[in-house]
Amino acid sequence: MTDPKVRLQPDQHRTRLLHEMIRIRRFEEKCAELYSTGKIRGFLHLYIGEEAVAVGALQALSPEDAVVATYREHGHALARGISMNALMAEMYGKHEGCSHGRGGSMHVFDAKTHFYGGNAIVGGGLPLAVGLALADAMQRRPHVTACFFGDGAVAEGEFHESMNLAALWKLPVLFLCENNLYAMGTRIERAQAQVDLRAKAQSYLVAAEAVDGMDVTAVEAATRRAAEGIRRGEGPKFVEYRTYRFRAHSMFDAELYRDKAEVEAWKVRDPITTFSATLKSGQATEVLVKAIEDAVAEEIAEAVAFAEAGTWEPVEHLLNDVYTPARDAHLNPAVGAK
Amino acid sequence: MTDPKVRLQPDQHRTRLLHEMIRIRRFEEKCAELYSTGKIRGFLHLYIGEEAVAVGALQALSPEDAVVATYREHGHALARGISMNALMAEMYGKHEGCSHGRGGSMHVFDAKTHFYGGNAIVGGGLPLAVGLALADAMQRRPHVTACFFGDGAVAEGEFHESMNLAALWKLPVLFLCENNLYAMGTRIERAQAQVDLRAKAQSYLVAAEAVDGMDVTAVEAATRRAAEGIRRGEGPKFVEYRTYRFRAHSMFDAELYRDKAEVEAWKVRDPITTFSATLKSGQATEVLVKAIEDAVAEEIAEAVAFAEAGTWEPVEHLLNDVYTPARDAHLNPAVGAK
Amino acid sequence: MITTTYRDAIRAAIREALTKDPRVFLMGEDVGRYGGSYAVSKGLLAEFGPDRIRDTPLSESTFVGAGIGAALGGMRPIVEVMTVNFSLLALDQIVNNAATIRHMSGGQFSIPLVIRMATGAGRQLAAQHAHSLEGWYAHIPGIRIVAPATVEDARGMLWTALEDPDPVLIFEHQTLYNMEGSLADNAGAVDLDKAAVRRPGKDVSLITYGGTLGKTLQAAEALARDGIDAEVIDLRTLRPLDMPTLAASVKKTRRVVIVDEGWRSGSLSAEISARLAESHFYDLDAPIARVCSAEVPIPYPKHLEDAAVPQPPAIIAAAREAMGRRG
Amino acid sequence: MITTTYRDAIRAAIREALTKDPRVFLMGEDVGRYGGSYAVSKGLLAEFGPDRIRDTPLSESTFVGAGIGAALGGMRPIVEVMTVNFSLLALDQIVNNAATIRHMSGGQFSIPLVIRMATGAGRQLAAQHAHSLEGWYAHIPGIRIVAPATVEDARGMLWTALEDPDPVLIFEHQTLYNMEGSLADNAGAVDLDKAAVRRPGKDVSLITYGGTLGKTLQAAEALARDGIDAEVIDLRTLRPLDMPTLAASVKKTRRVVIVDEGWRSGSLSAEISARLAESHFYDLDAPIARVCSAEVPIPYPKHLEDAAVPQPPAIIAAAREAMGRRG
Ligand SMILES: Cc1ncc(C[n+]2csc(CCOP(=O)(O)OP(=O)(O)O)c2C)c(N)n1
Ligand SMILES: Cc1ncc(C[n+]2csc(CCOP(=O)(O)OP(=O)(O)O)c2C)c(N)n1
Ligand SMILES: [Mg+2]
Ligand SMILES: [Mg+2]
Repeated sequence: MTDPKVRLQPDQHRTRLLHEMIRIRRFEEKCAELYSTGKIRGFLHLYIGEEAVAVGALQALSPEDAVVATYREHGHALARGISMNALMAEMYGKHEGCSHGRGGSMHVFDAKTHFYGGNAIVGGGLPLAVGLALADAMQRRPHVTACFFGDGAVAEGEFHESMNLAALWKLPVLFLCENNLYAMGTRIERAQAQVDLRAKAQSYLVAAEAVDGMDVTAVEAATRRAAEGIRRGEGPKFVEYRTYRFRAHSMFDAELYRDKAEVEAWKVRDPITTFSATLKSGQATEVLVKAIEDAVAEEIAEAVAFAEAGTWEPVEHLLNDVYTPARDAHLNPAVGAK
Repeated sequence: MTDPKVRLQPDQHRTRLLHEMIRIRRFEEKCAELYSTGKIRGFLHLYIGEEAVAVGALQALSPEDAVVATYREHGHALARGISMNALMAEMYGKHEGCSHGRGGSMHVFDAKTHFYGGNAIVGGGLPLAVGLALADAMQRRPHVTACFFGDGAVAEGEFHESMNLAALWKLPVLFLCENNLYAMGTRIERAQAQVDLRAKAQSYLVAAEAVDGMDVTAVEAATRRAAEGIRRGEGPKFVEYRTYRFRAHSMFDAELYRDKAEVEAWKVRDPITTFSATLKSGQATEVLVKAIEDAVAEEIAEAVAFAEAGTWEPVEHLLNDVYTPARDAHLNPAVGAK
Repeated sequence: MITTTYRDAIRAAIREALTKDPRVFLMGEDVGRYGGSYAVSKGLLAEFGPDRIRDTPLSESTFVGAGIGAALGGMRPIVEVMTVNFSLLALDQIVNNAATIRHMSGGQFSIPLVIRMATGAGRQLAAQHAHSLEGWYAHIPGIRIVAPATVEDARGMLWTALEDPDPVLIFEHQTLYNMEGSLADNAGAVDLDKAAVRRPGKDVSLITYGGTLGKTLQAAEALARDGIDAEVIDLRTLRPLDMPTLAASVKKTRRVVIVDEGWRSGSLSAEISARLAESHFYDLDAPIARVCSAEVPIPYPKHLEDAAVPQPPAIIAAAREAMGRRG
Repeated sequence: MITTTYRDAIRAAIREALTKDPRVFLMGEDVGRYGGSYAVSKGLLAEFGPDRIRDTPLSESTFVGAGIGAALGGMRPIVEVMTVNFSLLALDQIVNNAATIRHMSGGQFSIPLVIRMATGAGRQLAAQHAHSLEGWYAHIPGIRIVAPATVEDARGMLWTALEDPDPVLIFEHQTLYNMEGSLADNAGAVDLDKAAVRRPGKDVSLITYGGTLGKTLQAAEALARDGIDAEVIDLRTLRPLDMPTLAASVKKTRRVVIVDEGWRSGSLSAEISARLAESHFYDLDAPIARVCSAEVPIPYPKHLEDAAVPQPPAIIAAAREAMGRRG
């Protein structure tokens, strides 16, 4: 779902995947830079290293499908097609942001792309996804709700309750677990008695598959299989992506809990470099990557300019958007109105 | 753990089991009667039909072990050795009750027998049991914490979190699931995507066994196996008792959700009649049962008299037991004191 | 006019909503086959089927969160949390999602969700089954809190709540379900914005809601026999509070007693007292008095439960004291 | 005297407790290898080992409940819930078990449990990470609520909390961790019963706690330059409230402004206002004023977050108004 104007060789799906991953990578590198200059504040959770998951997985969705994400959702937002301008403006807290600046990095929302947030309560999005899928099922809509969550979220009671309810009611929920081995500083072995997360999904009779989360094509294939099964009416599916976070958990993390060596070992499997290596050979790839990098650099520069030019919501508006004013009645036509 | 004075043929374990089950059955029948006359109020959840579970399971515990129960805990309380007098007085709300009347039917507590309640929040006792077991483990005490809960509780997030934490930390928790097929009016098929509850326990790598909950000797054997495994340091165990509630969920339940035929079919497997049938033959059994019934009738009559003679806590004491007064400092010797 | 009960009035309201709007459905523990733990939804499963009358597993956090998601997805869910005591398990979903998503999304998404729950003490259900937390919930921005105290409001509040684009929590006091009252044959939706003067009076304002309205009206009758003409106000909606109606009463009576079944410290009565003292400091002839629950988990025995929650004698005494009557 | 930070003072208190009493242990998310999300427990894992510094899975309800169980089993757990925002997931365990078991058991069991959590806004963490619910928790009988606002209290409150036989919740405002202050070399346990007069004054009482103490003291200095001598009181313990100290101040100043970072409606400020108006109606020369957070989920942008929570100018304005100063 690349912004058309920067899309290269639209006919080439693999090129698009590479382009998407590079967009996310460079966008977040810019965010980290902007964080150090104070343009972006609050919590900033980078997705760097995990780009293949959002990019590959979201290929399986149609525009009408819903997405529920986490506080580490820049990658999901961009891959889903939220404009980089709107996302960057949100990072700044400007009124032109996709959440009009109220949410910031952890609360990216976008009605157009059915992107239901950015949730900063670990596991908090799982019940929402079950409900969105229930609404689709009750209205006989053929959509799927994709719910991203991490390995850490699997320990929360909401995971158990949501898997069971979705399975019990055969709801079209695509449970997408980003297993990057750590929940902040807690490695999965110290959080889960059973570290094979598929076994948990199967205990609700939910079909589960694990896939290399550093391989964008493998991610896409596995997620498409799961989504198609759901569209065939087979009920919820669980996909585990084995991936890794290259950066600190947030900008406050000293990373006392893992060795550099482990990080370096995973960096060798960088989803972008490994994938581009499979594309063409030598020169040609370099040319292609260069073209993508240039386009992305331009898009980012534009997004920063857009965010910089954005406006601060007047303080007088502080109490807006706590309750729905009459002017937004269209959001909820009077009950009974069809 | 029968009150000594009413114990018959103490050498005969099987007789004791029968006696315990009959005590519970008759005690609750009396409670139902007292409920209709208004002596007992609030919620009253009868265990009738499930007696073999509490009686058989608690044989596996030593006096120092801990018990965490549910709001359907009269059976657990009596089988654990809480005196019928104190229990009946609690049903009345008298100050002589085991919880001094503050708790009533759903909140039976008893420090002497390490009985940590009677919890009226479904699943609410599971985390407590994990903590009690953690305290034993950290203090290198060889005890087991037995935690009773129903099939309905398995759907709560607390089940998931507690199973995982107990398994992760290899804590001595005996998870005892009383699967009576219903959570109020909701049959297990309408609450659980996976109705074989052992599969859930196994998804945390917790060893699980299911046993006929209407057969007191099978219950005892399975529970002893589990408890011994825990004492050998194998970590938590899960035992599922397949049983059935003969009476309504509570005194307010019209039982619209199940047919009489199903109830009658289960009554054929009444844990008391089926077990007494295995004891001796014909006459001899009749004599034995008659003797037990007489002893129990006497014990119940005494318990009712005790409760009737009990006193109401003065209204001036209303605010007692919200915070720990100095007089109870011994409950919590100043930190550091050994 | 027809005579009906609080329970039947709520059922009639649910039935009407299900009939009028295909987006409405009822979800919760035992709302279907069991008929609702207070028999409110009895018969609805047979009438509307399992797609719209949904029995859920014991998973409060998730079925409440699923209600939020279903509302986002265009449905109009009525989620029944059996009692307020169990709603604590769903509090994260209510506070961090239902009350907050509209704001975090910059107004892109509203949550037209209705959550019903039984509340209160009075049936000897003891400490874990007798909370009165509706006033506590009223602290949360982004949600509306209502408490029907009459058969008419039991019948009429649900529809209005469903028309509200934002989450509405309806607290039904468990001692009221059997209460009888009469309804106009065409009784329907009622407003949720105004408090109601249930008994006009000129000497002292007795402000209450929900389960304590009846006791407060009894107290007012007793006071009348004693020559004290009490005005009784039923808040109806606990968030937002209808301050104009309260202000008008205070200006008239210059004396206030607030009756609230919540534990005294931090109860809604404190907020009302603080606001009236801020806005009408110079109109008050006596300190604002509060009659609340004692600060103790509710005990099981009847005499202690009765002593723990507001009763007419305490209301009468507080009103007499506000009037400067002694003894 | 030594100079230290609020964060280091808390760590010193935890270390002392672990050293003095073998029954004490620390449990929570990332308290071990990560060093605590606010670096409070940094180094403790290496010093005390994984048996006493326990990293838990993300399971708030269960590790809080396990803390309750461990307390019942004779331990003295310090449970860290990373922030108050996540504590809503554990609220059932706190309200229905920790606060209630002593009562339900007729006094047979006490729960000597300490729960620590970070609270408050001020770091642009947005709506789900900026709640100030400590005053809300103060509604619950059976627990004690404390809020250290100084380095001395950060150092001293923990030990006293551990000696309390009942559950104590300690709320650490997330903007205070880096605050520096000086401590006596032998600094140790402090009482938890009395509020503290942080600045004596005669004209108006500014009552606050936790994260807003600093802003209130700043306001008091500004007021002093304006000829208004404000007394600043730090509640320290939010439940139970030390009414005698507040009463003495009110008798002296006859004017009160309460500063509370909680959302205004139903905040602790309402309870304090209501109580003072009940007991000192005739001593007050002006309406009691409240400076609280706006009733909005906390927005991300700095200018809006600042506007949402109490700031010195609003405190100054409220105090001037209480003094009858205009403009
Ligand atoms: C309920 C809750 N508890 C704790 C936190 C603090 N926290 C934020 S992210 C995080 C780790 C989550 O790990 P995981 O689910 O694996 O996602 P990842 O960060 O690895 O993408 C924690 C503990 C939170 N936000 N919500
Ligand atoms: C958290 C919570 N939700 C709902 C209830 C109401 N309730 C009481 S018992 C019960 C059914 C529990 O079923 P199960 O766990 O199978 O135990 P059983 O009653 O069959 O022994 C329900 C829904 C409750 N007490 N607690
Ligand atoms: Mg992770
Ligand atoms: Mg059951």
